[in-house]
Amino acid sequence: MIVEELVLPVLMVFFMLAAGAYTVAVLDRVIAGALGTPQAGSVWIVPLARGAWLMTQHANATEAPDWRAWRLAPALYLSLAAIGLAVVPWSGSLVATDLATSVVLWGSVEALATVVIFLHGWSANALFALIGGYRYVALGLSYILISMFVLIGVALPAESLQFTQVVASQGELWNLIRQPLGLPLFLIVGLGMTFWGPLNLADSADLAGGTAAEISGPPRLVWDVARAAMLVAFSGVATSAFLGGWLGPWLPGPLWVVIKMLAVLLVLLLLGRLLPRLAPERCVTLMWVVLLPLSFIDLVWAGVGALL
Amino acid sequence: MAVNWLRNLASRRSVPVFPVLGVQGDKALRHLTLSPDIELVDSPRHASVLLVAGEIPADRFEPLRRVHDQLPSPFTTLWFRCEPWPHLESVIRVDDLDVLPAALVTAYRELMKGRRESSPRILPDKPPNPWEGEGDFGQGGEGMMGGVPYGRPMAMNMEDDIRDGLTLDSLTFRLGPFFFAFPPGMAAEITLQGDLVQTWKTQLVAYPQSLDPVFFTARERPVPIAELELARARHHLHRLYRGLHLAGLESASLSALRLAQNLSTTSTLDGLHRYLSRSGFFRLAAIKGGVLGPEQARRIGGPAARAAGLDEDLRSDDAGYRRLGFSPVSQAGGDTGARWRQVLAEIDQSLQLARQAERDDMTTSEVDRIETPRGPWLEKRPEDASALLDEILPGQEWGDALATIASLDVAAVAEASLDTQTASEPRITNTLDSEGGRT
Amino acid sequence: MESMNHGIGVDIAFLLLATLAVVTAWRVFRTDSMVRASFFLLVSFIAVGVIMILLAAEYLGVAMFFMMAVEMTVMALFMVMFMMNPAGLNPMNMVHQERISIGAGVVSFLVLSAMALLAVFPDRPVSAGLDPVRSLGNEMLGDSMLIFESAGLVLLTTMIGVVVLSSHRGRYGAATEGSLPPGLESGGDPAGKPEEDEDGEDGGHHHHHH
Amino acid sequence: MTLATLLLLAAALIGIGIYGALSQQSFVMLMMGLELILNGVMLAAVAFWAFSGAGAPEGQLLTIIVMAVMAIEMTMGFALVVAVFRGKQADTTESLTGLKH
Repeated sequence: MIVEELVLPVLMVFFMLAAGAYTVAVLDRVIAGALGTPQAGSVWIVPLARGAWLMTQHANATEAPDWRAWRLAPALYLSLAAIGLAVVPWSGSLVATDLATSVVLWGSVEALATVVIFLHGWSANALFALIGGYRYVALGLSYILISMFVLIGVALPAESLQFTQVVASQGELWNLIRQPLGLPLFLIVGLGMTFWGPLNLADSADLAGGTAAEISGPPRLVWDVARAAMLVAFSGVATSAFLGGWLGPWLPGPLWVVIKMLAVLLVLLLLGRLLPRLAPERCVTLMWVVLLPLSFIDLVWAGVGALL
Repeated sequence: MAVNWLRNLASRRSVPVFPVLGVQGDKALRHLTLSPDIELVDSPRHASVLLVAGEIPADRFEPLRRVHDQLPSPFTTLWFRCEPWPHLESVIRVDDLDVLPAALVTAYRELMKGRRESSPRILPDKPPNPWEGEGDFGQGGEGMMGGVPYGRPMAMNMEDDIRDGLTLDSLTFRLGPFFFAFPPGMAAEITLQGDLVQTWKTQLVAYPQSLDPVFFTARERPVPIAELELARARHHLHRLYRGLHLAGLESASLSALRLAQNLSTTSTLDGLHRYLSRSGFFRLAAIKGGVLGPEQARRIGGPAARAAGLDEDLRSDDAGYRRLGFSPVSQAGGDTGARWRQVLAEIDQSLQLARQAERDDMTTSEVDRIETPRGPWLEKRPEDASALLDEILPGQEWGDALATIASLDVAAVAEASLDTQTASEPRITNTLDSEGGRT
Repeated sequence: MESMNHGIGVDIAFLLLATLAVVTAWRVFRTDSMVRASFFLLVSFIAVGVIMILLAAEYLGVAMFFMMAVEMTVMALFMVMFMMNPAGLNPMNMVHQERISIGAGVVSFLVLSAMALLAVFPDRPVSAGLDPVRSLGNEMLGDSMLIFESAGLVLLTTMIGVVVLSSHRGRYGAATEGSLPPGLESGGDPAGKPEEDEDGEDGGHHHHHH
Repeated sequence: MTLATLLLLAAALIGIGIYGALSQQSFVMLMMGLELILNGVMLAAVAFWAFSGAGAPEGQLLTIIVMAVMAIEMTMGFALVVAVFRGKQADTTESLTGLKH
């Protein structure tokens, strides 16, 4: 019993953390190579080599950092990603945590991510890291709100806050079609929360790496893995919420989940490489003035759909 | 054993290099960017090799020492066209640009495989000032605030806020002269509130930049317009490469650089231009702000001035250009976005002029009035304009401020082109043997 | 006796979480940095949230996580804005009437725990068949809809009020303008304006921290 | 995990909260004390709901309302701090001697 309830889910989540982060690294390199970044070495080896490099490197110090928080923050972000991966259902019965409120749990992962990212930037006691942390806080709130409205939208037809129920409710029609605004909004939130590509404002180039500007060695490895794993968790949640999760003909359910997650990841990583980084001020405006009202419309749409 | 295996694996990644640019070091930077074995990083914490490229003036030794000690061990240094400090043991000096990537790769692999010692720290590992045991709690000052813990003043709300009147803590710091988003050699003292720039004082001006030798030849005798215009387009493309890198458009910045390296009269800008407008660079990225007034625009001159609506260009006075039907292009806005549009338009125009001039074999006619890509050169070479930054950056957000700096070519023009090599930069060969090139 | 059928694992988890909640709550007032203080408080809240999940109040526990995560982030931000010393480099101990406060804290703890131990509460645990989330939802949008909606309305009012209070400019000009009486002579100093600069203790903004 | 132990924990949190709310000079720290008190209250409410209330939905509702109260308390608190700070550059209770500007 303890094996089934505790060991198996934990193993499953660990496997997904490792495999997911590796997949993201490989896919991103493939896309970068296709877009013209010069590359040496095989795409399969280089992410591992990079990991090995960080393992052999010393974790550096800054002047008077908050050691505890600085070392904990990457690990905390990784565990948030793990929680996110744990709520993704692979089939009707294969899910690491089938909490009755798993949709809300995911919402709190998003909220806690804000805390962790701020902590990571603040605790380094360094300039760029601090600015990166501040920036994320200013934006994180809008991401959380948009994501919350969008997710309430998918919970309505399911009449449940459980991801397995949300998937089951898409038997006839995927939420992708039922609520056309939902997935695009959710993907934008995903880029924002993992600060990836155009929404990479916390660890951005103009801050020489932002909250990660001062870290090296194993903490940096954990931080990078955590960001990639969070992106995977996002694609998993998006798959369950909008793309019908394990539902699909011919193939077994878990395989469908993998295919759909890869498709979402590909879209996210392509967007990340193709778009310029948004100016923070314009990003705030975009979030509050355009996307938040759109998420209201999405919610009303979902509500009307659920009543009819 | 396990460690050996790990280090072997680690040696197979591209070499993470933090470049410290000395005088005329930017050429090495561009050469390395297109080299597949090298990954240039923006923060010294992310590097394993410190590359000192070009001669470092003595007043920038102290910051260099600090950057040197910021690299996480194990790390090594490599000096390119610069005399290494004598107290650093076993340092490598390289002078040939072509063997530089291979030398970096060798240094990194030796470091990873343990055949090379990690560089020693130069500075003592202690706070710049001792902890003063004054005050009620030993904090070095009066009350909870006050004092200068470790030599730094506390963040205090001394200045009036320029955004919304809520005077909260401001943060004053020095940045440069090796910050990647500044022109090489520039350092500034900045006060931020949140990420809004409150004050900006340029403390060290950027190194004078070297122009293509053809501009210096043009001061002595007529030169082919085609050659001059290609050099101009190349200069602008190099700036575009830095600007797009800052904006997070890595692939576009690389294609700008590639275009610059292989520039000929048959090159076109269409692909890049299309990509920039489709990706939303002119709508999404940090390109608002940094508006130059007419007086400021006149002070800096050149493309920045034309982007602010002044259509002054010494090329209109040149008979050769007049025969090609040259008329200056200009923009109205005067902000960062307008400057990038201007740069794109000028590259386009230069390429067209070069094509026509090559066909008709035209040469310049004026020698004492030439328009350099940096600005007009009448009696004096274009001078450093970083005082402008102190005026226009306060009030901007950090991202906008850096984008403004990238779009303004503030560095002066160096006395003569120190470049001893050929006019155009060497083409990149992608077939460098990664194990070769021993130093 | 309470007849919740939980194993020893739950008891151990509860003990650990309870210790965590109390220790971090105590550290809130004993740390040198405001940011640390607000995140200690967050940890205390999260520990209580997990205890709520152990008590089968699944929605409330999880809601606690995200409500408090957002609240404490804002808290930390305000801390950094107003309190300086964000990195905790300087020792921080800004208390007044400490002895009375400790007394009040201890007394209230003793009184409340005496009540907890001595009073007899009915033993009516949650029935196994109850779905707490569904029951809460039905209550909120059923019998207690009025209460729930009023809470929402109050929140909305608060938001509007807060924006008005904290904004730089009100509808009729600068926020601080109207409160100053007109000058005794035209263009002169406002009548009855406190002489701030002479009051060295709490006037200027350079040394208002004690 | 019994009702008594849960209430003891709640009492401890409330006790620490009262100490904080009374002793801290800074507005923001003072609010932290208040939040801690409400934390204890919420825990007690859920404990009663789970052990003595037979799962009556009002028990959970009370907790939700307390959460709303916390949000209101915090936003109002911060708005007042900002307003006071604009007016007087002050962020501790001692520096406010009057209720007017």
